[in-house]
Amino acid sequence: MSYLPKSPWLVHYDASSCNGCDIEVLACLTPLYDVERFGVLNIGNPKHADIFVVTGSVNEQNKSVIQNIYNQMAEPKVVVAIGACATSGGIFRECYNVQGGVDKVIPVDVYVPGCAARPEAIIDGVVQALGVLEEKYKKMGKVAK
Amino acid sequence: MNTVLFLIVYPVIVALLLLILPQLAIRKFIVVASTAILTAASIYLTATYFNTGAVFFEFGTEALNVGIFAIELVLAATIIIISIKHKQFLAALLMLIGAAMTIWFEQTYGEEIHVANNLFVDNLSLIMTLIIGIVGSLIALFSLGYMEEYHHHHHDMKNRTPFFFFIVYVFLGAMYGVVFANNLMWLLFCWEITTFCSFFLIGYSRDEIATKNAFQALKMNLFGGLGFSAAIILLFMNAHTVELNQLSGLASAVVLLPAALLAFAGITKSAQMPFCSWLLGAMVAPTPVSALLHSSTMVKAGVYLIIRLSPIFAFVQGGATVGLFVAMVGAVTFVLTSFMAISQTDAKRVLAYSTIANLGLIVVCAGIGTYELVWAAIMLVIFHAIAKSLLFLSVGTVEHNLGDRVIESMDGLIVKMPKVAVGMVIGIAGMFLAPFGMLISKWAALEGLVAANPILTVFVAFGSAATLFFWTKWLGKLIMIKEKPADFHPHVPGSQSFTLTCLAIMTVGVCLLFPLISKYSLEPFIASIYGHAYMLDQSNVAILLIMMALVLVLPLRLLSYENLNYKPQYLAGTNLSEKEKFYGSLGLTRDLSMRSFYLASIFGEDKLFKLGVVSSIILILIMIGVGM
Amino acid sequence: MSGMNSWIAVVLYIVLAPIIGGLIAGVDRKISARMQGRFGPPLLQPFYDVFKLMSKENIVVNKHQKFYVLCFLIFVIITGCIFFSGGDLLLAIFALTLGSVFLIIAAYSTYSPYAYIGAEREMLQMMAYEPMVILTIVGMYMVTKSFNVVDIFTYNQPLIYTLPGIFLGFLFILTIKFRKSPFDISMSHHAHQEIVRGVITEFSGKELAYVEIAHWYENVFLLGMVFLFFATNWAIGAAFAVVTYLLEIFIDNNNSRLKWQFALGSAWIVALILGVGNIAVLALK
Amino acid sequence: MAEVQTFQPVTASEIVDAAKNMLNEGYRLIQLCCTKTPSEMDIIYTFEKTDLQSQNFKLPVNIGDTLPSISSVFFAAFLYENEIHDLYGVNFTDMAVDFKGTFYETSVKQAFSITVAEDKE
Amino acid sequence: MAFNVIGKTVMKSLFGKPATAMYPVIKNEFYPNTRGNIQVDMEKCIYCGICGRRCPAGAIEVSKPDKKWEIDRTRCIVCNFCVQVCPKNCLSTERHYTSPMTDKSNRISTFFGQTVQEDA
Amino acid sequence: MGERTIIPFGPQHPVLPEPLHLDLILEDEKVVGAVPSIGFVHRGLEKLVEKRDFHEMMYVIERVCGICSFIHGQGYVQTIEGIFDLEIPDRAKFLRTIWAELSRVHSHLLWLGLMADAYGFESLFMHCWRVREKILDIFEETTGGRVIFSVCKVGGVWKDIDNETLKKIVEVLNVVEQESKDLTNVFIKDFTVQKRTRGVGVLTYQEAIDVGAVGPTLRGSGVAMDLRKLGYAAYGELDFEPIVEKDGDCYARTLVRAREIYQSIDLIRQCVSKIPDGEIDVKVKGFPKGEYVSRLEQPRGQVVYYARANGTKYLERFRVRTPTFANIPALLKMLPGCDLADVPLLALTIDPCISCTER
Ligand code: NFV
Ligand code: SF4
Ligand code: SF4
Ligand code: SF4
Repeated sequence: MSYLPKSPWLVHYDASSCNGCDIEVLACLTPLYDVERFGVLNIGNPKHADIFVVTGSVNEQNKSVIQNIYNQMAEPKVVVAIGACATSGGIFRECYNVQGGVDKVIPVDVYVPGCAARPEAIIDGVVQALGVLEEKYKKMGKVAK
Repeated sequence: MNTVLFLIVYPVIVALLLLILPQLAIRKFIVVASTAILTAASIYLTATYFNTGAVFFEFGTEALNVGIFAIELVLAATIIIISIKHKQFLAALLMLIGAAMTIWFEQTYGEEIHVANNLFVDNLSLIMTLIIGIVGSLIALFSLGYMEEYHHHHHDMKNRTPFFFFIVYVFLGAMYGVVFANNLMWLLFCWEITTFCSFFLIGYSRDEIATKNAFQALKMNLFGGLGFSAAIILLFMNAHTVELNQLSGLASAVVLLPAALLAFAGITKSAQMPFCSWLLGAMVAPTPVSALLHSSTMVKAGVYLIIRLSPIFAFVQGGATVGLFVAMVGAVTFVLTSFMAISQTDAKRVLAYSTIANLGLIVVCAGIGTYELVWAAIMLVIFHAIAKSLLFLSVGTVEHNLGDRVIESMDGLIVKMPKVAVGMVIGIAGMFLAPFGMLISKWAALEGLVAANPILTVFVAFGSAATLFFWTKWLGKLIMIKEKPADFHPHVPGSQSFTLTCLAIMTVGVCLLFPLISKYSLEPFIASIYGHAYMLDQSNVAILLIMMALVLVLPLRLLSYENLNYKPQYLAGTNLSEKEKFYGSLGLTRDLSMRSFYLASIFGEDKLFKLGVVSSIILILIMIGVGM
Repeated sequence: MSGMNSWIAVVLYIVLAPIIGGLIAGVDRKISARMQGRFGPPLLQPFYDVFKLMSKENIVVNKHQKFYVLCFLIFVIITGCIFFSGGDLLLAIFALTLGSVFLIIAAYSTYSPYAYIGAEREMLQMMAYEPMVILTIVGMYMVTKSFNVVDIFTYNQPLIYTLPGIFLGFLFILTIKFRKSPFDISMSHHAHQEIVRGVITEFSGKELAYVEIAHWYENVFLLGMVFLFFATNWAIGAAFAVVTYLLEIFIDNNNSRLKWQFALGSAWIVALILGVGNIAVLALK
Repeated sequence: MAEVQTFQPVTASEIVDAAKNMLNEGYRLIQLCCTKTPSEMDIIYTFEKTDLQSQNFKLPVNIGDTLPSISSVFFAAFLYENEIHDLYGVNFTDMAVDFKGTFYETSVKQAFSITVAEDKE
Repeated sequence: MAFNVIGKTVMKSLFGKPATAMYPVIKNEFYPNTRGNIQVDMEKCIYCGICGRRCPAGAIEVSKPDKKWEIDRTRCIVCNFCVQVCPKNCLSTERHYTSPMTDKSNRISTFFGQTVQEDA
Repeated sequence: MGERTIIPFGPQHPVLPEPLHLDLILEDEKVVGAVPSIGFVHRGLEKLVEKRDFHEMMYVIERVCGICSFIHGQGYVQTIEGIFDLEIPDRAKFLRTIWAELSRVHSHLLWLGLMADAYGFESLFMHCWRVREKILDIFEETTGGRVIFSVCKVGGVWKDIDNETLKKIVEVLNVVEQESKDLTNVFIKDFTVQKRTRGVGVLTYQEAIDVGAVGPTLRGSGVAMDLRKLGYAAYGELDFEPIVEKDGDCYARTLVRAREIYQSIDLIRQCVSKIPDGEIDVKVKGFPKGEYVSRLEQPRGQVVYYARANGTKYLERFRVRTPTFANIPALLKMLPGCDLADVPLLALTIDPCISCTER
């Protein structure tokens, strides 16, 4: 057992979200949903974070930003794509400047559908991410050995 | 005795030799040899006298006195002529008054003056000897390579290197004279020579600013010299003595005013407020000059004198009040110059301010003059001399390689010039961090001050806080790890790197050895004056040594890191694949760039300087007033 | 304290301080959460965090930063050791300063703009609280005639009687040292700050854990300082240390973060009025 | 409810003066809106007074045209102008801040300059 | 100017019950209006394809020949437009959101009319 | 070498949830230059009009932004109705007004929270968002969505709110009003908050007008401009005055927003008491043809819609000029000369919504 699932720290990036999913992510931190109960902190810095929460779809300009943030995170790390935009491009899929879901540029581990994704769904998504995190940690241990 | 004379005379001979033999190879040989000789002689002297207590030498003849008098007049005339040539009439006037006082004094009382002991050695002199002998001659050695490069960088300037070395060695001789003289008139003579040397060296480049600053230094130091002369005259008129060792035995009514005047002279020489501007101006001189005169030796003559006075402040009735005001001048200087150092971008100016601040702290200690504080003061002198000259010389070296000496240009120096940077880091750490020397002395100073005068600790507390700030930010600049520019090839001549290495080792070594220094040198010295000595708490010493050992050993850890995954800095997601660049607005590729805080709105020079000048002038007036 | 006792104290400190410090941090987070109307994390959350950080991959900007952070931790521990073994208080503070300087240059060495500003601000904060810390010790000396913690500890009267001003001043700067609002300028526990995480922006994994542990040690040391003011009675001393910390939590949740100008200015003014005032009163006596 | 809306035509040479006029009359700039249909393309300048009265100008343009910027009159105009430059390919001279085509870095350059209807043709 | 203005609120919260809903320990109640997962009643569907054509997100695909009604849950923006336009009222919205998934292939829910074997 | 400190501020930055990028050029902590760049959220949704018919487009436009989503929907349908010259039933107008004002309350509470967070007042942030959840509950209960409602349609609204629920809303709002009072008091009276907001980012009356600021940013500088005074939806029948503060600093803008919360609550109460019974929509026949500019008051200020239709089911062009877009010049005016610590504050003081801005 590692302590990863007990203390998942998030870094949140608003790709080209409409803010709908964004504020729901923030809402998770606030009293009604309070994800700090699970040790979740919105740490805001990829170097400290275990879970990369992306809302919104990928466009020309934020593509590199998403990659940069992802690259700066320490293993083990998971990516949670939140909302229709981040999972598939959603309603903006056909816009000229939208390249699609986040999995176009980085590997995504958990998809949270919805528009906007509800806080409950986000919490579920994070909980699923914890499982993935634990698995990745085990794999990492094997590689090290 | 012979060694003492040798130490005074030898440098002067070397100086003359260097002046008449301008060939580079010969100079090199002479300087290298002299470094060895002076170092050896200083050590030998120390070894001879370090546990004999104070030893006095009668030495001296009438002819010598006449000779000194003659030289004084010639020098005075020279200075007056130079001053008038540069339309610096105030300087000429001050020199004239000084000369007039000397002549008048010689004429009126010349016959009556009988000096039992002209020279002496005690542990304080010995410590100064070592500083002059080792640090001083190392700096001379450093100058060898430096001056060559200096003229390489300033080719439009006339190369007067022989003259430079001449002055430097004359200065060393004079400095020995200052610390060995028991006859105050001799002391004054050497004192004035150091002033002149400083004048010539500041003005070395002969450009406008240099000349102006040289005269400023001259004026202020001459002004202090007037105080010195006046003190001697008063002393003789009232007490019929001009001997340093007699002072603390004199009656309070007789000695207080001369003591105040001497302290005043010390204050000018050690560039305390309101006279600190001359030392700042002196930074135009080539860097070894700053290291030699303006941090490790000449300015130390000022505090040396005040330390010599501290028994008077401690024992003579009413002396404590005079001492308190001396200390207050030091305290004000310490706080304000520490503050002002924060707002400086020029490395040498930071060093200058820090020097003034440290001298201020020494003045505080000497001014109160209890045995603990004298211990602290002398320790400060030692540590400061070494660490500061290391810093000055490193800055000089860096300046020649980077093209300027702005602190901001030094970021990443540890990557660009690792050795020099490590030296600088040691020097900086030596200036303000536990377990290094300055901090040990500051600690003793604090402990002494709390016992003697708690209000003064307030100054130390605030000043130290500022010190912490400006040193740390510089330190931070040096140790930044950044990409090394491909086209950067530093060049450090052998003489320079040798000096830097020696000084760095000494900075650390002195910290390791300080319990011994204290035990065998300072404690007996202080005990001889105060009857009991300052003893270090052994467990604290142990802790300090443990910390020191850790600081020395921990860096080995650096060698053992493996399996690290290198990731670039966090740049809010705008990183580019190139290191230390990011994709900025308007489609620009921007380099990382960082500038330290200078907080000019709070710690700017203009306001604080005025404040310091006004308050210190008031304090000095009171000090002299109390003496009367 | 005799030699043996002080060794025991050192060992106890090294072992217990992180546990106590971690628990304090846990309680802190829990209470803060409740004050914010939230349920809050488990009590042991800080330990989970640290253990987790320990198991993360090692990423660094350069290897020097790891070394500096290690030094930071070591010297903070040494500080506590000096203190709890009854040693010289000034020396303890100097060791702490050295530790803090290591943290700062660790931040500097990364050459990262955010860590950089954090480091500069950290230095500003040090400059802000240093005078008051020294004045506190000066005050203690004036009363007890000793810099040694043992002597201060065994002094026959609680220091608070003679040093009320200094105690208040110390409380004030304690807010800076605990990195609580309104003075959590250089790094704060919650990340929503203009300089990201300030000093610690570039640390991750183990180093971050070290920094955290160092803070636990440091907090225990600081509470030890508070304890000294009431030292004649263990219970009262401990109680006051607890109350002090609760007060800090309360202040943290009641104020917004102020700027460095205010931190520096107010801390110095407090030091001048409360600290110097108290010392002046003592000196006149 | 619908207020009567007029779109007063202007030309490229008049627009700066028209903007100055508006400024003198106490109007401020509300928006620049470029519209491209298969048949025509124009920019609408909307001004408004603090009493909520508004006024529209319509300026016919073509892709690749160069217009004078009105950001010297209304500072805020530079945002709209940069936007129009990036999305429609209309150039502006002397913008207060010129992003040089990096205002929106889109994968399809000047996306609005082609309309679906044209695409199909 | 005053200090600790929020003090009262803070203390009240400290000693009161937290506002936290404790999801997922306690399941949340949704409102009757809550929009969520789109469900289809295949009995009624006539595969007219209106829902698919009008879905702003293009999440629905209807195939008359296969008697297939398919929705991509990651595309659906839960707008309810399909429910509102379906002529047969065979679409409805659940009062529960679509659950997160780790495997993207789960995103598509396919429904078949009776005539086709339900073995996919 | 470090002549100046250059900081890439954003797009991913913990203090600004939204991807705005600024190159900040600092001396000490003073900002001496700030160059913005946007485009991280640009999707180009306006161009979707060519692929979505004018009914479906409503759902796209709602997703211009998840905070001011409702008013975007409302603005869109109002513009189309403007082209049609269509009069909608009064009840629909009132319902739209109620939702719009609720949106304003939620948006302002959200903003107050973020503002508190920007100066490190975590507990205040939490409490603001705690209160805000109550409004979201109303949304979910009446529309089915917490942030995106999808209730507007050309010609009216999709869902009615029965009178029972309306009463309940008023009751909830009473509680919200009470709790907000405690919180806005902090913004108004607290020493540390004032220390951070007073005199920071001053925008004078004339400057505010010149740079084209809108909404609370404008009203905080003493300009009484509120688009609701145009009387669209049901505003013509309601009694209110624009809220104005003189100082033009962050504090004044905070005050404007705090007071607008109560104004909105009051407007909703008026609506509930005045709302007529009746239909909630009218049938829309045919396709729009013509062009129309409509202006509405969003929580962040004036929003301008422009639509052009050519008589087919697809519009030719639809454009939104959002309040944040108009406020960016104001931000650029305020930034130079402030401290780094003020940057998030100033960025937030215009209540930036980048997704609105870039669409
Ligand atoms: N800017 C903006 Fe909006 C608002 N209010 C609007 O049109 O939030 Ni996202
Ligand atoms: S999924 Fe919907 S709510 Fe979320 S960001 Fe995309 S459009 Fe906005
Ligand atoms: S609109 Fe209704 S009936 Fe038509 S295909 Fe869709 S679900 Fe079936
Ligand atoms: S709810 Fe909206 S997006 Fe989802 S399937 Fe129905 S119409 Fe499409």
